[in-house]
Amino acid sequence: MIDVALRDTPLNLDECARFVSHPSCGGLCFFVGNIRDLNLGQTVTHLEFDAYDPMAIREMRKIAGAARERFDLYAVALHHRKGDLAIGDAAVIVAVSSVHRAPAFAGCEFVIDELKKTVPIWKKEFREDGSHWLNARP
Amino acid sequence: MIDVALRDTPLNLDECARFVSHPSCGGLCFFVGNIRDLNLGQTVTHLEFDAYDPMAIREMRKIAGAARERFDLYAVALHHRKGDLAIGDAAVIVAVSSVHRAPAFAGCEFVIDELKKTVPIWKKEFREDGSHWLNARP
Amino acid sequence: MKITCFGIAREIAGGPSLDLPGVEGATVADLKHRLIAAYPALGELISFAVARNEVYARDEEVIAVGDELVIIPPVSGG
Amino acid sequence: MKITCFGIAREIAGGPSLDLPGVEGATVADLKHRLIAAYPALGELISFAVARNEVYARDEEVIAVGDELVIIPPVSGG
Repeated sequence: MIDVALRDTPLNLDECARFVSHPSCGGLCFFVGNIRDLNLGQTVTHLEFDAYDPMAIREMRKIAGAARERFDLYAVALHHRKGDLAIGDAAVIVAVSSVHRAPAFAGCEFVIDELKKTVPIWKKEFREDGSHWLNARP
Repeated sequence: MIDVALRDTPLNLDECARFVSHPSCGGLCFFVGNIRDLNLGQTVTHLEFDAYDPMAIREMRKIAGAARERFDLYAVALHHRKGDLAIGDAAVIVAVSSVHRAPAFAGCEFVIDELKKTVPIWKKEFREDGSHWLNARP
Repeated sequence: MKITCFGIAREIAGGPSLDLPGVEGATVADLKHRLIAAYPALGELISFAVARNEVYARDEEVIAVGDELVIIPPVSGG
Repeated sequence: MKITCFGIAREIAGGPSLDLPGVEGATVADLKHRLIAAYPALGELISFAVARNEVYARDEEVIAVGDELVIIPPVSGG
């Protein structure tokens, strides 16, 4: 089972937990990526997320499906935020469930690592000294 | 920051998330250990958890402290249930926060692995064909 | 042909899309070269990819009439 | 001396604690041998540890008057 979302409203950890829970699963692993107040030593005021929605959702589904197969997961929920985010807001939640705990950890980490490589979502960071798109320039 | 609990009431993921969240932390990782309906192919009806409370809490604090130091975590919440549990109930929640995600995953997995080795809590499994304490006999 | 832009590519193009003539029949590799020629700042990025119909396009793919083309600068989600 | 029992040890002892005389001054290793002699089923477990004052006790530690002793069968939390 796979649940993918890309929303401009706050993400909900319990919603993801309910989706992945199942009587056959002993291990649930979650990753929550929050907006930090500092990046590379600079104070961040807020962030703006841009997304190519239909392709982002496709790529998120691909990653969730690959994780399910590779780690024998029961369910994967992958929710990403877009729009304007404040410090402390959750930008992404990954939730996975599995019979045992080791594949749950490995599968959850795989999903967030892959998301950061391929999903067409872009972060613009606003700092006191200006703003810039992250990872864009050398 | 460390928050350890051993309770006979349901555990709460959001409570753990609130405890570990901090503006400096970009990565939160959670593990939830739920009661499964099957163990070694046998249908489980419910479980009973026995705990040596004061020592269990001491050991949980030790593990949380070791994880914080070893993985440079900001906060660790470690909540364990005791008493009678039904299928699907959460027996344990581990929540950790860190500036970056890799130590959050590693620290969270360390905590649950160590808990299963040293914390004086015991599970009695009730199945259709009888009951027994897990891990006790060869 | 209209090419949609996101993130820093939108700032480089000066809007949510740009128009490049005669792209139909070209390969994705050709398209990238022509994009860099028209918008040199794209060449200053760490990298950029092209999505064709919502999927990452390989350099050797040939662009057809009606394709949805999107410039994908280095992603930074999560 | 009263020794508290948890999990399967409680079933082996037939209650929440057992009483073993003359344990003061003995080492933890001695105590374990005497426990197995008195309750052979303890020797059939995968292993068991002894906690002294809420901490795992090493075999060479000497038991003192007033110590809180607890039999710790293999743990299975989580």
